Amino acid sequence: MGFFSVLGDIFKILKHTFRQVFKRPFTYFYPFEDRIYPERTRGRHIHVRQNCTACAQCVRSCPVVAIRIDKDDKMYEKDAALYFDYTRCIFCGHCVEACRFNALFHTPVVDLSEGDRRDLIYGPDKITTLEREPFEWRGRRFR
Amino acid sequence: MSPNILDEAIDVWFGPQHVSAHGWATKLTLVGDYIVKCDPNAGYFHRSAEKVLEYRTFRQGSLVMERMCMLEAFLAEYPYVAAVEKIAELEVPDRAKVMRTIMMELSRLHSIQFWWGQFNAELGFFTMALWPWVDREYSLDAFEELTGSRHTVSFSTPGGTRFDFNEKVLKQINRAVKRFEDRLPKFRDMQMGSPTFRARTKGIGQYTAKQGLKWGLSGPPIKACGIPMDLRKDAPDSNLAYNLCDWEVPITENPDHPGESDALDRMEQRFKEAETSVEIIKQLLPQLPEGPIIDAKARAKVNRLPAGEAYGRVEGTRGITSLWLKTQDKAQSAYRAKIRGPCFASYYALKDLVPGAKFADFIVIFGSLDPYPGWWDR
Amino acid sequence: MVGPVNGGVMLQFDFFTWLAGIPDWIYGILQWIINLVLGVFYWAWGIIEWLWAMVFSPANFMFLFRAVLFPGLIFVVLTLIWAVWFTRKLWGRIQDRRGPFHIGKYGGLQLFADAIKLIGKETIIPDNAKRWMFRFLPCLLLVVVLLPFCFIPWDFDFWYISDLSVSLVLVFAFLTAVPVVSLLAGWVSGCKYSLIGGFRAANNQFAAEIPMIVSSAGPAMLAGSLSLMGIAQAQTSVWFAVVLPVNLATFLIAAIASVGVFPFDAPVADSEIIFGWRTEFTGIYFTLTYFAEFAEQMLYSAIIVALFLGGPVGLPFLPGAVNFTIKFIITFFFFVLVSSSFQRLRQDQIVHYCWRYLLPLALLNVIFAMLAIVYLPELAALLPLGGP
Amino acid sequence: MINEEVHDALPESVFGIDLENDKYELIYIIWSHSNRLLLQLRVSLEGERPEIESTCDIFPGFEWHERETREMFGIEFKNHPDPRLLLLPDELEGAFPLRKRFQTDRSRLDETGITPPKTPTRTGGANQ
Repeated sequence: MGFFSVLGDIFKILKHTFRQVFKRPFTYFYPFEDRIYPERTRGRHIHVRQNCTACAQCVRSCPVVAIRIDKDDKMYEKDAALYFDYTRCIFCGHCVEACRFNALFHTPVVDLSEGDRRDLIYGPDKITTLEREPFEWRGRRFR
Repeated sequence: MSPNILDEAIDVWFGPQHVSAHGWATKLTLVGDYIVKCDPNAGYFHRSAEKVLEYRTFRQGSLVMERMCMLEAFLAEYPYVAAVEKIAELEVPDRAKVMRTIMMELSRLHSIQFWWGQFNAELGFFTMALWPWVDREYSLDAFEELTGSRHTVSFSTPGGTRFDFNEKVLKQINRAVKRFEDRLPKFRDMQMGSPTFRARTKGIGQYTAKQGLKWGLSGPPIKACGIPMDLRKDAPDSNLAYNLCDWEVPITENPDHPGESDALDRMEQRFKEAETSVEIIKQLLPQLPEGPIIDAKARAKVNRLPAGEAYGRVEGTRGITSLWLKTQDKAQSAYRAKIRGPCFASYYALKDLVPGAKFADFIVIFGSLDPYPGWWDR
Repeated sequence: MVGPVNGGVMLQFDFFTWLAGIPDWIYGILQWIINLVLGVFYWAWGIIEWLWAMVFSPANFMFLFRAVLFPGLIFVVLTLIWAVWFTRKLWGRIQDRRGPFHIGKYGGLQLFADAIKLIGKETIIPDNAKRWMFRFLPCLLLVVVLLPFCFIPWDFDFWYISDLSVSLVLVFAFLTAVPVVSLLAGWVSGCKYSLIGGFRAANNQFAAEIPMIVSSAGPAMLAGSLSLMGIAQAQTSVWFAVVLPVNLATFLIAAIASVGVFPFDAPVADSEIIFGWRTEFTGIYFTLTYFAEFAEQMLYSAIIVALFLGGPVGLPFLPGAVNFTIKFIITFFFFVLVSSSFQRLRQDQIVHYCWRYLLPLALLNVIFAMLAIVYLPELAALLPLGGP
Repeated sequence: MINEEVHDALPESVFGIDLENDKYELIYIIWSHSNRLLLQLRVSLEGERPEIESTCDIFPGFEWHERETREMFGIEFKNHPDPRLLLLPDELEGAFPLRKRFQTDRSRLDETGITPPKTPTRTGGANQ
């Protein structure tokens, strides 16, 4: 192969990498900065107890049976307590789609990591509210 | 191979935990630096998807299918959806057809970009590995804007699609396409122009089209031999909108070995495939018709299907992806579903393709066939 | 003292004279002990004296300061850590991502954190490895790579450690030992991948050694001396890179090949043979081998600066060592840039390229230099060859 | 005889279907690009371990498909080059998981907290 054409290619490649050194990198500092999540992001669920009519459509439509309903634990006249098991949930959104009384929504909250598997089962108290205990690392609040 | 050669051969396991063997294990018998025998061994990713499909309702089946190959989720879930639509005779509205085609082409583009990075990483070139992955982020943002999840998109359902385009999604798609186009000349220099890349991939893993077909290869590995075998043109699907735009099947004709393809041709072929996908997207975007996104009677019809058999096929990034579905009368889930992945054949082809090559070339040959364990282990 | 002197019958034992003899007997013992203690004390004091002179007498102290502190061990290890940080940051920037960030201002302390973590890690010795060789080789490797740093001419008059008349040959002797040690390390750690990695390291060296030595013969010949300091001094008027540009290129490429960095990455090809001959080293051994690789890269860039870019010769108002370090940083930057912009070559291709392209080029340039000196007298006047 | 006429026949897949009480069906799918032909060959088989001739010598592409069908359904392929297990771990040697009779291990079902599926027809007619 032409020796000088190879030399030309080599220097073209070096030019590319050299110019790349002075460009702004693409990544950001995750725990301190975060990107904006689109509004349709299928993150963790929120269960609005007022609209819920305990019809258990979400339980039936969930492919991995990650929702457990407890009909007799009522807060309003006709609703039920839902237990979301986030170890099984695959965030496919079928439950939100199946719920005709819009009692179930997704939130763009996706960092659900927990220390213990049992904490990942969100009972009625955790599923209906968004705030969680704040998470500090090196003096900065992340959650 | 004279017998006394084999007694000095050593067996090296290119095993499941190997850095660049993502979950497949191959036993290579090496003599010195040459591979004498190669024994691929599948089964490390087996999740028995076909048994699981027998316990899922028809609306949930596409979730299992898209997990076969997360990289091309739109393309992976489509065979199941097509098969169910054929059995239930659902009529897909035009808007859904065009949306599906656009998203499938974008998913093909982003899967090729991922493969670029992976192939370069296997060649040890991390700079060029990460640059395509940066461009891929733009199409992932488009997926998330449209369906809410970056990989497990579950966008098509029998009878249409679950989500609709809005102007934010269109903006993201244009950003991804534009980003790919203005970085393409730079990638061509870095990739095809790089002497070390040419040295590593010229004449490696060479096979004729006839041999390729005998092994069952399809998609880019065959198109690189010069045969325009593409399901989008051969069997145009009624539920997709490939006929609305004019494009022709990209093939790579290598002058110095006409009917054959080696790793370099396959890379060139994928450059062309990415360009064709971008072209299709650009032609289809303005032709997006208004109208409903799902067949009205879809939800009712899909709960219980009449007895029947159907074969849904699509041209995935790695080859022909298809699902054969058989349903019993008034059953809620499939009676038997057979998933056929393109990489099933490419992993099998290693048995005859690799002997004779050097040990360092094994990863190049297999990388150029774009392996994805989800397809052969299901 | 005992005998017929006292007129009586000869006593077997004369008690009184014996009693009288005891004090001077004890005195004799005491004297002996005192002499002994004094002797030991004086001997110890002599050693401390010698040590004190060795360390704190002005000439020796400055030599020790130079050997241990400035261009010596501490400085080299700190530059080593800075080099690793610089490489990771630069790779990050080239690959469109940020390098280490969290620990320290700009990820500066990341290296120290890594080092401490790695030292703390458990060192696993595989069972079919040869135990004591497995333990000994990484340390030998780091020693072999760090020793040549004492011959690097950081500065002309004062800030250099030592200068032998044949330091160039000695440095190359050390550098040839490195792949032998890596081959042994690969062999000894008993795993197939590391064995293949070790042979590839030897193959890399076999391919890159001759072009490197031939292209280093150019500057040695022009300077008329084999010592790095001599070569650096010869470049006061014109840098050898100007006279021998092709030799600079071939030396650089051969250096990259013998270090085993990117385009010639076969010994540490992580996608084929996991981590080459270093696969089995964990914990402290991994730190040693990892630093040895970067130390080798630094060493080669330092040699390039000394041979071709005129060592401490540079901006007059800056002291010699600072000039040297600036050029060293630029060469090291070029090392990292080249190592992150090419795919990996197979080892037979490495041998093929090194022998087919580098060797003739190096020879060509050396011959041109010779002819130039003979026929162009004013060129010879620039060099300290004592031309006509 | 297929591969003589159709020069570019692509062996797409071979798989079996279990029609309960020992009736099986074997389907060969071959795709030919030049004349846009999709061939579906069906063979119905009888008996506990049905036997059939292997087609590996004509279409090497079918070799692994046949291995998988053999381990999943127990359909024997005579003179198959290497009839080992392909996807299944060794302990499932004779279990033939894709047969309708095969029951997944339900002993730890209560741990998962799933309420067992109530309506039997939900699983496509397979008896519980």
